[in-house]
Amino acid sequence: MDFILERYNYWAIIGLMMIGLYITFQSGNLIKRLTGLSIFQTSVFLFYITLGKVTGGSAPILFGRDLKPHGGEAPTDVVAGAGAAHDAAGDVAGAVYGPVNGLYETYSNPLPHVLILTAIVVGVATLALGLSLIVRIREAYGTIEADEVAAIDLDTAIAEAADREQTEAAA
Amino acid sequence: MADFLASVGDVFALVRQPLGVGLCIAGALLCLIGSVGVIRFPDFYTRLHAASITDTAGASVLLVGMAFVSPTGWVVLKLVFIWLFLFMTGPTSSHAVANAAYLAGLAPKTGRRGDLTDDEGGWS
Amino acid sequence: MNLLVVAVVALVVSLTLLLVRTLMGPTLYDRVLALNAFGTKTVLILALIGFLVGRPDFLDIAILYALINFVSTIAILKFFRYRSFQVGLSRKVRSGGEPGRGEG
Amino acid sequence: MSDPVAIEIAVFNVILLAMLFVVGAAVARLRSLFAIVMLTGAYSLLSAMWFVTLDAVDVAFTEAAVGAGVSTVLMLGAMLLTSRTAKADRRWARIGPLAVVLVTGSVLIYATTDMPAFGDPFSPANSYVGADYLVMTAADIDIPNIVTAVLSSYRGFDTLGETGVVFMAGIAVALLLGFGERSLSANRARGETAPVRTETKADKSDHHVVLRVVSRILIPVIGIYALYVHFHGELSAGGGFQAGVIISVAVVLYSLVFGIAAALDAVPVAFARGLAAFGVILYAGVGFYALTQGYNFLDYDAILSHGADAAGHHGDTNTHGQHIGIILIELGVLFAVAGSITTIYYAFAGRAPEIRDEDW
Repeated sequence: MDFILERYNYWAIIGLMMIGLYITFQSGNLIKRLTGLSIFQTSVFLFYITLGKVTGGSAPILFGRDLKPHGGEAPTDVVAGAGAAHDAAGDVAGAVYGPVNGLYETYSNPLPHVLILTAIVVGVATLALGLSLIVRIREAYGTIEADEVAAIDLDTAIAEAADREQTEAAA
Repeated sequence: MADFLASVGDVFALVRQPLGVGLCIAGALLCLIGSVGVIRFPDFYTRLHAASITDTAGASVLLVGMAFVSPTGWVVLKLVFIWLFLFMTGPTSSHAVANAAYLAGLAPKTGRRGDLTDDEGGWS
Repeated sequence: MNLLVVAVVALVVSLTLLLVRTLMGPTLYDRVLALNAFGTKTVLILALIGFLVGRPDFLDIAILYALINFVSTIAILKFFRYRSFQVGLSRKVRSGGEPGRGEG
Repeated sequence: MSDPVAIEIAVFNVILLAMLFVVGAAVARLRSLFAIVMLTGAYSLLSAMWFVTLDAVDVAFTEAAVGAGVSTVLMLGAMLLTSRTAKADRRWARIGPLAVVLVTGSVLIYATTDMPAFGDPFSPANSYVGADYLVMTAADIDIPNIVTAVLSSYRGFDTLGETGVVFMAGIAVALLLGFGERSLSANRARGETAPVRTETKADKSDHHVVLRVVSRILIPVIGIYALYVHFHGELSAGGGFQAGVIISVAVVLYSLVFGIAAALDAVPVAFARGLAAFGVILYAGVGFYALTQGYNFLDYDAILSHGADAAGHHGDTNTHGQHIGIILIELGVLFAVAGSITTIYYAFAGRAPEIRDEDW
């Protein structure tokens, strides 16, 4: 039971990831395919955030007693704690979460948040890039279905080959 | 007078939390009722009615409740802003959707109750 | 204080109902309407979670949603009504005139 | 997990994941691209709530700004230029992808048995550098929002790369679709009669006074709120990325309500793309300034040195250099993101739609 409770998040996220993958593979429509890709991307975001969660933690914005008065001296125990945590990172690094080493409250891991925060904005920019490619495909081929595009490509290639043969034969 | 004000303050401090929580629950139930309406009503316009009215009313009640339980004045100020923006944008978007649907020729279902049992989401 | 959970539960249930309407929605307008109400409920839930965990910092996100959630509704309206993002929403129909120039 | 609030949050987390799953499955089944876009909006709202339940407030902020405003509008803009429905797929063509997906999924699920437990503070991901950032920020940088501290100071180089990617994506979209100027001038050249519409009886109620008035009130408020998010980003959730997206949302709203020509008058294309470039240059410039002062790239102590000793150890608690540096590079991010996303929007909205009626 504990095993399930500790891992259901991963399973749900893998399910989402597979949905995204399925849409990406199965759909012939390019816009729908991009949507699948963005669902896939979001599931990766969810995975990172899941990894960064610490039980009993809260958002990694210092609050309450951890806030030092503005312009004041840093409490010496905080600095000392930082050093200690740094030194002990080898074996008991996890112990810095929680009211040890100078922090009074428990916070979740901020690092995945940073990575994903930027990735979301990059994600929408690249989504726009993909969409603009699709718009150009639509203007060139008149369709955004992958199989029709492939069929048109094939027809063009066959016609070109026939042309080439003709000119070679004429020569 | 000062005594009276002080006692009012005491009473307020006493009822603040229960009143706030009660208002929150009331607002949430209002929202829930509206959502049930969105599921159960027979056509777009009635659903719009259910959604938009309970949205605004429920959100207002909820936000007032949260203002009662909020710890600092800044939080109350933020809640006031949320209320203000919801109050502006919610009816506006309802209006926009209704306008778009009407102009697109979506006709409201009219007739007596018995006639409305045809397709999905009817009175049944 | 913990009774706030009841409010969150009620809102989550209504969120689910609205999601059902978004999925079923016989017409596209039903979907738009349900999504709109979905956004309002999201604002309220985000605010309530902030109170629940005792960190009202989260209200900033609720303010943001309250502010910009109707942008997509307007985009959808324009998508259907005008089939273009270029023209403005005018007071009345202009039979001529440069497309996209709203007055004021 | 003994804390009742933690349990409630965990339950909420499960419910949200289930709803995300349902929405994803519905996206896989639907054929109407429009319904898919709507469901993507619901997906974004749900994932923003989920991020908040897992303490990622800044991430939720970004998702809110991107999902509520930008991505829906961009997808609709692309659909205006392409098509509205997907072709029905052949039933047998589903088998191959389904098999691949099932195999991949089961392999991944098998791998989760080795994963650390959910919320484990001792897991490898939570152990080393993330925990150090938590503890060291108060002394090194002295701002409450650790995410901003890591984003702009500890990992400033990383963020520079991300900003560059956003900028390049914006430029690439503009190169593919034009800056929005060409099609507009084409519209003008096509004469004043471009959108010929027959007046119907319904046109009498085709007025949008409410929308215009409300938008006129809200657009400045959105802009001010973006500035609040930007400059308050060191104290609470927010920062340059979010603020940049919000500013571009304001431009998008203005353009939607008052027409793209009015928006181009207010925020010209050249201004938007210049802003994007200036943002990246500002960011990189701060880094090079640090280099010229003999510090490492993007070491903000260069801006207001607080006397490192011979060993390069910064023992002093004067963190003003860090603060100024963070403000500068966050401004760079703000400019770059706002300019890029506005450029992208103009590129999509400015292109004349040539959708065929059978696709509509």
